[in-house]
Amino acid sequence: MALDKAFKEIPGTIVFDAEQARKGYWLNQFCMSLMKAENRARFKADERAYLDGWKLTEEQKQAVVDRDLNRMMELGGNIYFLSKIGATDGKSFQQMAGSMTGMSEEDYRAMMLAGGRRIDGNRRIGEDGDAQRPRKD
Amino acid sequence: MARITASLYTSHIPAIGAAFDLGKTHEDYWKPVFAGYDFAKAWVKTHTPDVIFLVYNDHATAFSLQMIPTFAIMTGPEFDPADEGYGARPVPKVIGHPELASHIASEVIQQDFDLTMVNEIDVDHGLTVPLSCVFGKVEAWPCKIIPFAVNVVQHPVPSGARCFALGQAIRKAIESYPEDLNVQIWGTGGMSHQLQGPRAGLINREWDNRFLDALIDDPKALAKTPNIDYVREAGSEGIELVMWLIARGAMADVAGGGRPKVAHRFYHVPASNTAVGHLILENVA
Amino acid sequence: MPEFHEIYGTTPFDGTVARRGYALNKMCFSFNSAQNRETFRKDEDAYMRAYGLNPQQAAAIRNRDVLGLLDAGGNVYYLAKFAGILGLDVQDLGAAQTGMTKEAFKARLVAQNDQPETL
Amino acid sequence: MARIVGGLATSHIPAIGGAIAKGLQKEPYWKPFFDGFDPAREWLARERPDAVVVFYNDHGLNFFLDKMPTFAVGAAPEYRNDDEGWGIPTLPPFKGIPELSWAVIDHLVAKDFDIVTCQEMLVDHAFTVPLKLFWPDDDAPPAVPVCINTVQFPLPSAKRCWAMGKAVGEAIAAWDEDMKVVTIGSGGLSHQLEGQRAGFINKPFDLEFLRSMVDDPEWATQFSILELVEKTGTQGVELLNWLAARAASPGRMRRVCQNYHIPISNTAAATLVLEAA
Repeated sequence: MALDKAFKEIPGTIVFDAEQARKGYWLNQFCMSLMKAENRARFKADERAYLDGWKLTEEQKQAVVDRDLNRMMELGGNIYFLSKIGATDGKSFQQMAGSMTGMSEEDYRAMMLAGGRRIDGNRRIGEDGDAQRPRKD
Repeated sequence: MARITASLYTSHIPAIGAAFDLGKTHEDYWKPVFAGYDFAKAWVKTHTPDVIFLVYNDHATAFSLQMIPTFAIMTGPEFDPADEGYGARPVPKVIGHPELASHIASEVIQQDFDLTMVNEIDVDHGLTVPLSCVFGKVEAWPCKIIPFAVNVVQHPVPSGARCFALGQAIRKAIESYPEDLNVQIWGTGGMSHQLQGPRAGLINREWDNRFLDALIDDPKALAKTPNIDYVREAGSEGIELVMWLIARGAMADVAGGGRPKVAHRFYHVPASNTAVGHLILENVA
Repeated sequence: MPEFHEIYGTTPFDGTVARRGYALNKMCFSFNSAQNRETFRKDEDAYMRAYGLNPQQAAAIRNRDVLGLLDAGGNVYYLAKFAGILGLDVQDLGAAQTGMTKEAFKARLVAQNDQPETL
Repeated sequence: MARIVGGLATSHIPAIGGAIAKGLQKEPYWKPFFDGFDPAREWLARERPDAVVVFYNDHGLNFFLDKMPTFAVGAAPEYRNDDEGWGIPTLPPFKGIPELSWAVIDHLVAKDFDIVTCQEMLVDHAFTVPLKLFWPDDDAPPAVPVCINTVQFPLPSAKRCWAMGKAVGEAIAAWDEDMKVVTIGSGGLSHQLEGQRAGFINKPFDLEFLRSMVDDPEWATQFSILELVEKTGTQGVELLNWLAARAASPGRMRRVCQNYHIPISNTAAATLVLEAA
């Protein structure tokens, strides 16, 4: 696709481009349904049954059940859409974001208070920053 | 004749809205964040506009992936705060200005900007949090508001240069509106933040402050910053900052007028995952 | 360049008209659904109330008054869906708006062939 | 590299859909219109394009006035037609080609077109009728729908539509697949459905416009939208779709066939096929 290759070379980051938007279409549409209180209640009452009402892949459904945000992102989720799951669970953006970094909630919060994750070493894959985990794709 | 008197820039972090709604503004964590808006709160009392042209992004609230507009102007009469998944924020509904909005849509589309015209929409925290920060807890917003949504969610998103040019077109359109209206333009979102993946929590204080410097002094050069730089340097959600360039493009100096007065500048880390930035620029007569 | 509203018998559907006609057009848009068409047929007034039509719009619907519907902010693409309920085609609409019989309107269309071939 | 082998255009009057469904193609009223497609189909049978980009306008099926895009591009694997409210039959879904759609979307945004991206999109008669006319056996290649607002003013100018079509052409030319692509401009020519001027048709303008499509395709971009409304009727502005479709083909084109007939329903109906020269 025409999106600059450089977007793929940022560590720990999935840019929501055409490919992701296609892959994650129904995952994200499912997330949006959680903006209705009635749907949140139905989802909470029986997650599997509710998920089965959407055209998600089995992997996507499992990632939702596991609340594995990194996996959901890989499978086409977008964080703004996925945040509706967090909202349904009563989680803040900070808790959601922190859960993707492999840090404890306290450590993540402390890192933010200390000025946040540093950019040095985290601009490009292959540098020596703390977001340089091997990508699965 | 309508005129733009000032532009205001601010982050629109949902946690600020939550802290505000739950009465946590005096907790130690939040105190410095809200203190940053004390100036705006006082300033706006003597600088209350008739209309705010409020640039924000929808966060998977009104637009699903079924339909993502690059630029959407809200020409409807009123807009309710949205339920984003945890109930709607307890804030007043937004009263629009359909006549001015339609006029702007018409003028700007004729200048080759391909806006989407929207009449019915619920507005999310991207729009209501900045209003709360500046106006505080109120029964009704003290002015009319034209929401303007930008796609910064699904790439390709518009470039800074495109946003800056759009701001200039919006200014022309507003100034050709016959009624005598005091209009402010607000740019929201940012500053550096990343909500996703192993790089979540990224903050780039130096880049943010350079952005603020350039926004004040040399927005034309700043507008040339490619989108990749925002994502790389300011995080995957830091791309929201392109919206500030719409507001900046609408200021008088860009069209040969005098340099704006920096009424207020504020920067603080963190609010939730995000670097809070806030700036007020006044057009000088 | 012609100004808005200066072309004879023509109202460009702009923001002003679109605002005036919003409820009316929204109701007509709903006629994309067969079920909604049926609900409308059963109780037109109740259906119009549900969409918040103003008295001018409601009267124009009741009277099947096409020019009145345009005047009340209707857009022809949406009004065509209302016409569909009545079993009317766009030539019926054309005849109604120009004050002609359908046959005369159709004859006038055919007569357009007699125009010159060059500008 | 993909290349545009031809530019097709036709009116999209809903009554045509009805006539097809009822098999009226050989009736005296319809024959002069449908016969115009025979040479077009022969040409298509020879060329066998792999994809088609359809420039059209929605008439209140997918888009309502609540959210009205100036330009919208479909990026779906298939596009469903649906009940439009006036009794023309609903057609089976049409295949999409999301890879090409996204290539077009990426390029349009890069070139400063502020489009709407739709991963789900209902397509109305303006999309389905031309495909059904050019491919009556339902073997149309996969499509990219590009929807232009011709309903709610302000409409994009003729110049802007030309520029947009040109950018779509660039995206196709830069697309890394060895494919033959045709474009379709749907709608027009002169007609007006509403008001005291209903039934308005401007034959000399239409014929000049048809001539210009071959030799001087930017001719019509000299007119403002209101001038186009004045000259072609409130619905005649649908010729914006023709302009965009023509603009996608860089360089010279040769006329394969042309048909112009008054009236079909309220409209001056026209069909045009151009091939890359």
